[in-house]
This record gives sequence, structure tokens and C-alpha cells, in this order.
Amino acid sequence: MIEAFFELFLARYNYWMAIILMLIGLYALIAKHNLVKKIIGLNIFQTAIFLFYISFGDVEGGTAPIYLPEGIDALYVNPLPHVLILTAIVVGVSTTAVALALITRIYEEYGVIDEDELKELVRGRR
Amino acid sequence: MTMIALPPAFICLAGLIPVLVLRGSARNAWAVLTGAAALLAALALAGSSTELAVSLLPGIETVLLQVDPMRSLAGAVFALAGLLTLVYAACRELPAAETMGMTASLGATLGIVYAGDLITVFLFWELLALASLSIIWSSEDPGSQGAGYRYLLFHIFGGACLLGGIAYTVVTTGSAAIGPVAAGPGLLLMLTGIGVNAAFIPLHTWAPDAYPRASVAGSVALCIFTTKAAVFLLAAIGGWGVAVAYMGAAMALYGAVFALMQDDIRRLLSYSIISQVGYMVAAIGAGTAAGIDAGLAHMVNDILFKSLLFMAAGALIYRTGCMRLSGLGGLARPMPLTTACAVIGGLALAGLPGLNGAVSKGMVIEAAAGVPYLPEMLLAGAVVTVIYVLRFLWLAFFRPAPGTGEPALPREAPLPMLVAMGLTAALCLAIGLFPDLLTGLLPGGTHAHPFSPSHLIESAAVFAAGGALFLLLRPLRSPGWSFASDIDRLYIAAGKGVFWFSAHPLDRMAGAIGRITGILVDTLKKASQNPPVAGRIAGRTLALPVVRALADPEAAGAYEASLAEMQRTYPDEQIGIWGGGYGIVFVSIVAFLYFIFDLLW
Amino acid sequence: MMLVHLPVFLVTIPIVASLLILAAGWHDRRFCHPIALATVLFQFGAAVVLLFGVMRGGPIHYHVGGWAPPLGIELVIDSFNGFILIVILLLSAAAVVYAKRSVEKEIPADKTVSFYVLFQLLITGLVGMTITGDIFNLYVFLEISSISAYTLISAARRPHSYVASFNYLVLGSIAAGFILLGIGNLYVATGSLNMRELAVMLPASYELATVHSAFLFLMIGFSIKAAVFPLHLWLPDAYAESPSVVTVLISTVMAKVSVYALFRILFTVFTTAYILDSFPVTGIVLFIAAVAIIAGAVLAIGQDDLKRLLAYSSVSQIGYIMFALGVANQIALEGGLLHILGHAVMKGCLFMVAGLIIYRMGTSRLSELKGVAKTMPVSCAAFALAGASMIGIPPTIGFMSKYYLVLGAFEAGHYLYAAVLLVGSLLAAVYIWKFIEVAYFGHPHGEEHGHAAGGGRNDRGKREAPLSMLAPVVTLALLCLILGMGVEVLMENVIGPAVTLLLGGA
Amino acid sequence: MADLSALLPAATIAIPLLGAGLILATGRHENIRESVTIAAALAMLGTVLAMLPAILGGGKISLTLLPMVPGGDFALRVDAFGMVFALTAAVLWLLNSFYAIGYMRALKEHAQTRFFFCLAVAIAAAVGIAFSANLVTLFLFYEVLTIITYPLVVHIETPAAMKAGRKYLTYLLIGGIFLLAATILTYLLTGTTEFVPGGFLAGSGAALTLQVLFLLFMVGFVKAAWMPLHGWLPAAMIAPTPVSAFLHAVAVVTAGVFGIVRVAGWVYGMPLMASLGLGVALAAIASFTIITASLFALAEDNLKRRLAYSTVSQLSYILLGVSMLSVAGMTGAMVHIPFHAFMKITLFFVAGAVIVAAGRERISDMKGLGRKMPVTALMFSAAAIGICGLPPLCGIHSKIFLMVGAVEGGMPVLLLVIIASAVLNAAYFLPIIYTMLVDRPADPHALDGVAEPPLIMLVPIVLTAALSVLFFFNPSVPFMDLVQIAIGEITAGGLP
Repeated sequence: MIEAFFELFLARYNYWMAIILMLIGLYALIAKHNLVKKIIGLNIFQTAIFLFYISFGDVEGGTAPIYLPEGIDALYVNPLPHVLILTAIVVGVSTTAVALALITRIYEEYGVIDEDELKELVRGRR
Repeated sequence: MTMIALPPAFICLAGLIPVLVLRGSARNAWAVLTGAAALLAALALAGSSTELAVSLLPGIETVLLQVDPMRSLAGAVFALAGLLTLVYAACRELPAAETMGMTASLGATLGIVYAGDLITVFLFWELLALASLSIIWSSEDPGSQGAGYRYLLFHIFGGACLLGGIAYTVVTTGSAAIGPVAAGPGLLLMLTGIGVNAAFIPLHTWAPDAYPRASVAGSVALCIFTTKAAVFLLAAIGGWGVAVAYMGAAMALYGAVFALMQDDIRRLLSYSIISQVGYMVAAIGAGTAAGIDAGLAHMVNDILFKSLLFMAAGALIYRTGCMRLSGLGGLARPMPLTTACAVIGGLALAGLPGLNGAVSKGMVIEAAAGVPYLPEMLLAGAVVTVIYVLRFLWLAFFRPAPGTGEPALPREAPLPMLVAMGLTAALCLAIGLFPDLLTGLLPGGTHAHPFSPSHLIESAAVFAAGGALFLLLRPLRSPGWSFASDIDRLYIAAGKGVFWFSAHPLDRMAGAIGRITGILVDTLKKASQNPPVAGRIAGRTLALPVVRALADPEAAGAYEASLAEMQRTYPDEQIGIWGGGYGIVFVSIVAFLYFIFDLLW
Repeated sequence: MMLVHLPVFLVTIPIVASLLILAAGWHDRRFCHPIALATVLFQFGAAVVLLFGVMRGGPIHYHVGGWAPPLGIELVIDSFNGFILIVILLLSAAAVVYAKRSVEKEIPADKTVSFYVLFQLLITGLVGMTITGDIFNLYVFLEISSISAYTLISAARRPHSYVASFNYLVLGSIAAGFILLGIGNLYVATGSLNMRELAVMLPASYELATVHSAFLFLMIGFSIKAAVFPLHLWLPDAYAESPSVVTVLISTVMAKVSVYALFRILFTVFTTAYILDSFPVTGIVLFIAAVAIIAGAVLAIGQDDLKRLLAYSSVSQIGYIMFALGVANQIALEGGLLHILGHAVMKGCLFMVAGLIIYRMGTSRLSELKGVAKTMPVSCAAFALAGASMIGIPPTIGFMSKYYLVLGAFEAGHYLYAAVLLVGSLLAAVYIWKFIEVAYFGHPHGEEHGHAAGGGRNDRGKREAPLSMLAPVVTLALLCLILGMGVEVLMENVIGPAVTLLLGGA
Repeated sequence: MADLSALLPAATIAIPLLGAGLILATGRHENIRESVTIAAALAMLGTVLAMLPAILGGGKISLTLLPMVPGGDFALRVDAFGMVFALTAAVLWLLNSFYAIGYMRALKEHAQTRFFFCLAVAIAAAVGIAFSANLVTLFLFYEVLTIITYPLVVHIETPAAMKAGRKYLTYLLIGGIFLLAATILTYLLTGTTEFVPGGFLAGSGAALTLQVLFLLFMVGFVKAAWMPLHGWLPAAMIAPTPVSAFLHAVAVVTAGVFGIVRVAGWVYGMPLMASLGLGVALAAIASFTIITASLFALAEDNLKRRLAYSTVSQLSYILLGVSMLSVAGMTGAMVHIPFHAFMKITLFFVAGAVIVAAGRERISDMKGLGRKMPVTALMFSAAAIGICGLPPLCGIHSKIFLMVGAVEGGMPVLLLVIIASAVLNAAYFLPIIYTMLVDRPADPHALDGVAEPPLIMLVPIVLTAALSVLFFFNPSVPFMDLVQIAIGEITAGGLP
């Protein structure tokens, strides 16, 4: 019982963090009416994924994957996820940039960044 | 002999084309010429045994021309009568359609007579109906439209039935040769088909319906061909059961009785046709060779005296313009010749020895002797015949003219009419006096002896009975009471019913179906503009009564207002990210559940 | 020598070209279009060469920078994505030709350069997605194309387009996140990112729920990108609001590539064994596809705006392709691939015509387009032809793919779903006819149809669109017919092998 | 020579298509456009006639154009039965072209180029149907015919016309879908859709499957306008009269019945039909249609619509003949296709002539028209009489064969149906004849200024009527002979 509980929650806490963060992000993304807050939610969501990657790339007591001189073979963490995540982060940032640009445009056009009011305005104009 | 092998029918049909272009007396002359040519051809065929077969349809050989004694007799008589009719009709210019109709019906009848197989018969059968239709519709009588309409419907029905019967023969025997039909549906159909033309009860109503509506000359033509052609076909096929004989007797009585009760001359004569055809059918139904002979003989004679009577009646109507017995009278003085012809025809019809009617009527009753009660029925018919003949002659010619004072006396009938009537009357006399003129030609070689004591007594008795009744019963001598309705009222009602059905219930039904589908389509279209909202509106509308019932007034009011608002703004914006987002949350939750699931193992 | 490196040139040269455009455009705006055109034509040519190479010598594997997998990134071209490559580059070429005048009309002059750059990047990203053999690389290219798409949608500076683009961005990012997550799970399960290796390693852990969740995430992610029915909500706005040429590109090429990725993941990474046995998903897919076909068509019927109508029709048509995926037998998949091609061609043509109409008439609302066929006969004729193909009138390609799909469905015993397919084509007839009726038999401003003496005068006031825009339209319209007639050739040489490949055959 | 003649079928279809293209190209110059139509019609008639001797010799001309889909290449095969349809269509297209030119010009109709273009493509599709070698090809042309006739139906472009057009399209497209399903199912059952005299379905599936399949086919061939799926035909009467005449009395509807006969004789085969009890089912449908349609016709006052209902009923004569599953019945059915076409097109021509000359469509307004337009009225009467199955027109022949077939096929009940419908036909045609020929208008001056239609319309009317009479006197050449050959083919495998 205890083992199972331990096994389920504590031993894999990193996954849980990821999941919870993701759900928080998604919630913000969907439920918030302020477009900027939506984007923040999006960022949280993405960050959660990044963390997930990094965490499963990690190895207990591993060092940074740097080339070591002969003879010394240290245990080092898996570099590949980290490399990937660098790309992902770049992508995320650019996405955010585009999103914010769009929001400013929307604000210029409609003068609001609240979703419901925006909806009304859009319907009104169409 | 190829020249002779030309079927008379085709002569008439070929003669139709010029009728279209010719006018006035030229047209009449041409028509008479055609008739004469047909007659010549028919006579030329007599005795020869030429046969002309073409294969019109695969698998069925159609014999257009086949000659045997029976055919040549009938052909000659029909051609003769047709010629006389055309002569009679030449008294004035007829519409082209009518002249064509007459010529065509002569041709069609000759075609039926000389046809060597049933398919050919059928083709000419239908043609005859068409020709008669054009005769009827050519009349000025306003009633002629409906009459012609009903006439053709009847005959289309008959023709189709006949074809059904023919189909049976073709399938069962493998050929369309004319001959006795195996019992079964085929027989029934064929009998119905012929029966329509032969005016079997209750398929007879077209005759008294149409004949009086036709023009003066037209009715003469009509009275000759249709029914007699049917009789000829009956005789040619032969092998009918006794039932047919009794049907004949029934017709004889029925027709006679109705003839007695008519006021319209030609309607009277139409019923008389039915009655006389009854005699022939009875004889043919008796089945013996003598019966066939008798039937044919009576057919020939009836053609003569009945057309004579129709001609006379026509002459009356032509001169007086009145076609009802109640309006006529005392015409013996102004129109002696017509009167004479009418008397000859009438007495021949009544069967006075010395006139042709007696000859064949005797044969018929002899032939009928084999069938129980048949002779008695026929004799009874004969008595009634005598009565209505006397009535007709008395009221039309010999009684003092009705009305006060002397009406402007009509002149004698025009020459062509007189010629035609005279010739016909002469024939009636000739055959009456020298029966062998006719009986010598009969296929079965039966001989008539109208002057044998038995026959003389017989006819004397009939005349005595008839005359006595006529003299005793006053109402018979008084005009005016007419019994104009027959079972055709029934048919007309039924027809009207069908029209009504197709005009109202059927039409409305179709319309309703169309409307419903239309509504469905429109609903779909409207709903498709924004399904979720449409669904919501539908749901709320359904819930509306419940809300009205349960909720307090202002809440219900608000509810209705929101509903109205929704309907007003419909179709609304498509649901954007908002709804979709929740969908995504849902699927992602599912995914995450898998994820946790993963952690457990 | 060059030929060996052709695959990588497919990706690198356009990137270089986009930089070139930027530079040249700075100097003079008129350089942009020729460069773009040259590039895309080169790509098309290269694709053709590669496809023939594949047809002769089997799949081509190219290791970028000489690093062999798993470390290096691998470009793979086999008969399947070779075919897709042809399709998307064909449409891209058409779009670029079409772009010139449309851009001049719709895009603000000062944005022309960036427009072409992004346009080039979009195509590049899509091409990359198609030819890469590395699943993470796939994600990267996906994001490249997506981001350029978000921006292009709003390039016309129409207020609504911002909102549309924003919606698309949000949903797209979620999708990308899911895809990333899925890839991560796969990596956890196998420790590799190369598709071929994944395919080899995965069966060991098919029962592992990590794999299941990975599969699910990837499915959802790509379904959102491909606008499969319940996740299509970004699509109508995005298609309707973006500039005509962008609509053409994203509605044909982009949608197709997303579908391609879906097929790739399902059939190459997860083999048929997985999707049929260990994680039986086809039933659900089939059901969703059926719903998509009907719902998309019904929604399309409701539209009054031509572009919106076509957008919903796309939802329905994507359903057809998913249908093939759901049936997952040889014939149906052949039909599906054929429909990828066919739908790209005809929908491209239809959207181009919509663009032409906006170009001339200034509106795409059906209620304002009465009798437009009298003004633009050629365009409307093209629309009619492509529309007939959309309905599935033989001998157009639309009919052929429908035939194969129904045949496949019947063979698999899904009679009901086959019926749905047929009903879908009927509904397609309805929404296509909405335009046909208006265009050909509507009377502008209530003009009583004059019994024009002698008739045959329906070319009064003809104002046809410029040739450079008309040419691709007509080409595509004719392609609907030609491809339909020559379908057997395609089947024999390209699609047949591709499907056998997908189904794990040779 | 052989190879050249092998290309004739393709040429027959290509010529009208080519003509259509030229019509579109020369649209601005009416006379050129019209002459193109006529030339194409003549050329097509020529090619068809060129094939006739070979076919009458019992031969076939096969031609595979290009492979298309599994189950059916795009292939043509000319056989006797297809020739019946093709020949009818070719002859009548020529006549109809003249008539249509006269009609459209007289009424100054708009969009004439579109009109003639669509007409040309339609005839190509019709002939394609006649020459199809397999179900797929047939379906292809069937769908094309559906689409291309739509612009003709809605030609006048009024809201009512659009509504009718939608109805038309809905019925026909739904039918097409069913036909497609049936085709594919046939392919799955047998692995082929190639027409084989005597059928190829036997033993390929459970009885129920084949019965359902036949139902699919029936719905698929909704163009045969059997009730209750006839609604599109009266609706289509809003089209210009040449269209109603040529398409909705000849090409389109005949395509429907042609398909059904094809399926009965070349896919199922009569023995199979009998063993599945499909004959009875078909007979029931046909009888119902014949009677009900005639009843509808009785009440209809619009001439064209009444003719349309008459067409519905007459088409079911053909189905009835098929349902008898006997040689004579089949003969009657097949031969009724051309015969009915010739007579019915005459009737429609007259209806159009009345519209042109007197501007009247309602029968009740046609009193005494025969006095002003005698020839027209006479031709109408003649054709109407022919439809009723009276001499001297060819309609009577099919009636004879149907009757014989009914007995031969052991369904004497059908005799009653035919008898009843014969009476009904007369019942709804005679009043028209009377109104035209005998009746007088209430107002004597109502018809002033009405005269015979222009010669270019009158001549086709007379010709079609004359041909109908000619076929009465000589049914064998060519139609009955062709039908005999076709029957010989499909009954070679034995009779039920």
C-alpha cells in the first residue's frame, strides 16, 4: 500500500509536476478570457513539457555531459533531450512573440483584449 | 389474278387519301366510286381461293386475305351495304372526316371479313372503332362528344380484351389462325372483346348512346358495320357454348322490350339492332352448321332491312328535323316513297313472310330448336318486335299529324336517299320472295323454306299476337312516353368517380407528399446554418410549455424572451475556440489518464 | 554527384532563397516573385527526379552532414512521401504563380517582401515535414511552417484575420505541445527518434502504456493540425479570413502534409499491427471520419460566404481521407491517397476561383454574386469542373477516389459507412450547387432574364481575371479531369506501391 | 477497314462532344452555331448507320478506350440492343435539332449557346449509355447525363424553374448514388461488371443479397421514372419544349429503362430473375405505375405535364414487358423503347408548336386549334392514337407483344393491367383530340392570328409521325430485327 503510494507519487514526482503544470497551463489557456493571460497559460503549458523532457533526461548523480580526459569515466546525464529542448524553447519563444504581436494588432483594431467582448465585436462587424 | 388478290379493304383505305383533298360533290362521287370498286373487288374474289400472307411481326404470320364461301358472302354484302350507304350519304356534302369514317369503316369491316388470322382481325377491329369514332364526332349533335368518347372507351376495352384472348390462342396453339378457342380465361376475354362490339348485355349501352347522336347518314353507316362484323367474327370462330345462345336470347328480348319504350326513332332502331343481333348470336351459339348459316343469313338480312329503316328514319329527320316519334306523324302523304320503304323494312324486321326477315328468322328458330327454351324466348322476342315495328310505323307515318293545323308539309326525300332506299328495299323483297338467292350462298348449304306451312303458321301467330296486343293496349299507340335511361348511367357514374378520384384525392395526396419533403429540406437547410444553436432552440422550444406550466410568470417570460432573442440572432456566429477548447481539454484529460496509467506499471 | 544531395537541397535551397528574397526585395520588390517562382519550380523538378529515382531504385536515405542515425538526422524519400512531395509542390507551384497579382492586390506594398519570405518558409517547412525521417525533426519543421502560417494568415491586415490567426495559433500550439509530448514518450520508451529505428524497436513495448499515451498525444496533435472534425474549429476562420493565395496554400498543401504526418506516424512508426491489434483505433477513426464527412458537409451547406463554405467542405473532405485510414485496407488506402491528391487539386482550384471572384467582385458572399458566370465565364467553368469532381461526377478524379473508398469500405464489410460516404457526396452536390445556381442562373440586380434576341449573348460585360491567375486555375481544373482519366497509371506506378509500403509490405 | 470500324463507337460519342465544343466556340454567330449542331447530328447519324449493317449481321463492335478502376475499364461495346437506343437517339436528335432551332428562335430564347451545348453533350452521354460495355462505363455516362441536363431544365431561370431543377437533380443524383453502390456490389460479388448476354450474377451470392442488389439497381435507374420515384419528370416539364421532347421523352428516360433492361438481361439474366422472384416484384411496380400515372394524367390540364405522366406510364410498359420474363414480353419491352420514343416526341413537338404558334399550354385553352393548325393537330391525334395502341401506328405492335408475353410468362393477370391502361390512355388522350379537332372556342375570335408553326418545326413533327406510321407497316426494319438479335443473345442460356 505504502509502497504503491510511494511508487505512484513520490518516486515519479517529476512527472506529476509536469502533468500538473500542463493542466494549469491548459486551464489558463481555455478558461481565461484575457488574451494575454491565454498566452501566459500557453507558456506554462510549454514549459511543463520542457521540464518533462529535461527531467527524464536526468540521471541520478550524473554530471554534465562534458568530454573528460582519458581514464575517468563519469556517469553523465543524457544530453539529447536537453538539446532537443533548446530547439523547443526557441520555437516556444517565437510562437509567443507572434501571439503577442497579434494581440497588439487586435487591440489596435478592436480596442479590447477580452475574449467575450471581442466575440461580440467580431459578430457585430461581420 | 394478282389484280384480284388485292384485298377490298385496301381499296377503301387507299380511297381515303383523295377524300382529304376533294371537295363537295366530287368528294361524294369519289366515295361512291371507292365503295363500288370495293364491291367489285369483293365480287371478283368470290369463288376464287386466293390467299395473301405477309409476315408483319416475327413469329406470327398475318394473312391479310383469305377467301372462302362464308367470307365472300359476307364481304359482298358488307360491300354492297357500304356502297348503298355512301350513295345515301351523297345527298349532301359531309365533313371530310365523316366520309372518311364511312369509307374506312367499310374498309375495316371488309378487312375483318377477309382476314385469315386473328392478328389481322384485331388490327382492323381497332381501325373500325376509330372510323366509327370519326363518324360520331362529325355530327353536329352537342351530345356527340360524350357519346363518341364513351363509344371509343368501350371499344378500346373490347379490343384490348380481344387481344388478350388472341394472346391466349397464340400461346396455346402457337398460331393466330381463326378457330375455336380453348375454354379458360382466353375464351372469356375473347368473348368479352367480341361481345362489346356485338352489344352483349350489359356491354351494349354504347349502341343506343352513340347511334342517335350521329348524323343522318352516319347512323346508317354505324348500324351496318360494327355489330355485324362482331357477329361475323363469332360465326367465323364458332364453337361457342350454349351460354352464348342464351345470351343471344336475352339480347333479343332485352333489345325488343327497350325498343318498345323509346321515343327517339334511331334510339329505338338501335335497340332493335341489339335485339336482332341477339337472334344471330343465339343461332351461332346453338353451334350447329345450320345455326351458323342461320346466323349469317340473318346478319345479311338485318344489314339490309335495318339499314333500310335507318335510311328511312334519316330521311324523316333530314326533312322534318325532328327525331322523336312524339313530334312526327302523318308523313305517309307527303313522303310516300319513304313511307313505302319504311314499311317494307319494318315488316321485314317484323318477319312478314315474303320479306327477307322472315326467311332468316325462320332459319334461326329452326336452328335454335336444339337448345331448350331458346325458340320460345326468340318467338316472344319476335312478338315484341312486331309490336314496336307497328308502333313505329303508326306513329311516324299513319297517325294524324300532331299539333293543331297543318304544318308546312315536308318534301319527299332527296334523290340519292331514294335511290339507296329503293335498291335496299328491292333487295329485301327479292330475298324475301326467292330465299335461295341468299341461302344458295351459305357455306353450310342450309335451305330456308319460309313458305312452308309451319313457318307461315308461326309467323301468322306472331303477327296475330303482336297486332292484337298493339290494338288492345292503348298506351302502345300513344307517343311520348320514353324510357331513355339504361345501365349506362352506371358506367357514366363510375367514370365520373374515377375522374373525381384522380382530380381530388390523388392530386391532394401527391401535393401533400411534395409539401412535406419541402418542409423537411428547408428545416435541414436552416438547421445546418448553425447546428448547435439550432439544437438549443429546438430544445428550448420543446421545453417551453413545461416552463410555462411550472415556472413563475416572470421567469417564464424571461425564458421566452431569451428564446425569441436566440431565434432573432439565428444563425449565430460559429462557435470559435471557446467550445473547441473544452473539447481539447477533454481529450487531453483522457491522454493524461493514460499517462498516469503508465506510471502505475 | 549533385543528385546524391538532392534531398537536402530540397530543404536548404529554399531557405537560402528566402534569405535571397529578403536581400533582393530590400533592393527592389519586383525581384521577390521571380525568385520564389524559380525556387518552387526547382523544388518541383527535384521532387519529380527523386520520385522517379524511388520508383526505379527504391527508397532514398540521406544522412544530413554525414551523421548516421541515431545521432544524425536522416532524410528519407520513399514512394509514399515522394508522391506527397509531388502533390504539395505541384500545388505550391500553382499557388506561387497565382500569388503575383493576388499579392499586389491584397497585401500592403511594404509587406510584400516579408510575405514572400514567409511564403517560402512555409513551403520549406512543409517539404521538410514530408521528407524528414527523424520524428523530432518533423516537429521542428512543423513549427517552422506553423509560425509562418500564423503570420501569413494575418498578412492581409484584415481585422478578423487577426482573431482567426490568434485562434489558430493557440490551437496550433496546443497541438504542437501534444506532439512534443508524444515524441518525448516515444523517446522514453525506446531511446530513439529515428522513424525507422522506432518502427523496429517499438513492437517490443507495444503493450507499454507509455507507447499508448505517446500514440494518443501524436494522434490528437496531428488531428488538430489536420482539422479532423471535432478539432477543426480553427479552420473556417483561418481559411476564410486569410489572403486568397494563403488560403490556397494552407487549405491544400498544409492540410495534406498534416494528414501525411498522421499516416506516417500511424503506419510507419506504429505499424498496422499496432493500430489494428494492440491499440485498435481504426474503429473510432472510422466513426469520427463518418461524422466529419456529414457534419462538415452540413455546415458547409449553411454558409453564405463562398470561402467559408469551401472551408467547411474541406472539413468534410479531410473526413474522406481519415475514412480511408479507418478502413485501412489496400483499396481504401489507395482511395485515400488518391483523394489526398484529388482533394488538393480540386480544392486548390476552388479556392483559387474564390480568390479570383474576390479579386474582381470584391466579395465572396453568394448573395452578392448572382450571375457572376456571365462576368467571369472561364473561372466559373473551372469552378464547375472542380465542383463536379468534388461531388464525384465521373470521370473526374473526385469520382475515382470515392469509388475506391466505397469499394474498400464494401470489401471490409462497412456497408453503413459506405452509405455515409455516398450521402456525403450528395451533400457535397448540395453545397457546390449553391454556387453553381447563383453563378449561372442567378440574375444580378433583379434584371429580368431578357429574351436576348438570338441569345448566346452571355458574354456581355465579360471581365475575366488576369491571365497569370487564370492559368493555374484552368490547369488545376483540367487536372481534375486528366488525373481522373489517367487514374490507372497513377495506381499502377505510384499509389499502389506507396500503399503496400504503408501496409508494411515490400 | 476492321480497325476503322472498331473506332466508330468512339467516334459516335466524340462527334457530339466535338460539336459541343464548336458550338461554344461559335456561340456568337447563331447561324454557324446552328449549322454546327446540324452537321454534328448528321455526322453522328452517319456513324451509327455505318455500324448498323455489322450489328444486323449479328456482330459486335468492342473498344476499350482506357483502364479506369477495378471492375470496369472505360470500354464501349455496340450490340443489337444498344443499337436500338443509339439509332433512336441519333435519328431523333437530328429532327430535334431542326425543331429546337425553330423553337428557340421563334421564342427568342436567351442563352441559346448554353442550350445547344448542353443538348449536344447530353446526346453524347445518351449514346455512351447505349454503347457502354460494363456497369462502370454506363454509370459514368449516366452521371454526366444527369448533370448536363440540369441547365436545360432550369433554362428559363425563374424561381419556379430553379425549384424544379433542384428536385430534378436531387432525384437523379440520389439515383446515381444507388447505382454506384449497386455497381460496386456487383463487382465485389463477381469480380466483374462486364455485361454478358444472359447475365453473370447467377450463383454469386445469397438470394437475399441479389434481391437487395436489384432493388439498388431499380432505385439507381430512377430515370425510368417508376412510381413513386417519378416526381422529377413532371417537374422537369418546365424546361423548353425541345428538351422535354428529346430528353424527357427519349434520351434521359430511355436511359433509365435501357439500364433496367440491360441489368435484367445482361447482368441477372431471365432465369435468375425468375428464380429470385424479381419478375413479380417488377411487375407489381410497373403495374402500379402504369395505372396511377394514367390517373394522374386524367386530371392534369397542362398539356406537357399530362404528356409527362403519360410518359411515366408508358415507360412502365417496358418494365412490365421485362417483368414477364418471356421472349415475347422482352421483345415488346425492347421494341417499345423506340416506338414510344417516336410517338411521344411527336406529341411533345406538337405541344411546343402550340406554345410557339398560339402561346397556349393548357388543354382547356386549345379549343378548335385544329382549325387554325390542321396539320399539327392531326399529327398530334395520330401520335396520341398510336400511344393508345391503335392502328395505324407502331404502338400497337408493342401492345400485341406485351399481351402475348403476359400469357407466355404465365402472368395473365397483367393482361388486365394492360387492358385497364389501354382504356385509361384513351380516356386521357381523346379529350385532347376532341378539343383540338372538333371543339369550337367559346369566343370565335380567340384564335385569330394563330397559324401553323414555321416549317422548320412543322417538318420534324410530320416526319416523326410519318416514321411512327412507317414502323407500323414495317416494324422489322430495323428495330424488330435488332431486338430479335438481342433476344436471341440473352435467351441463348435458356429461359426461365
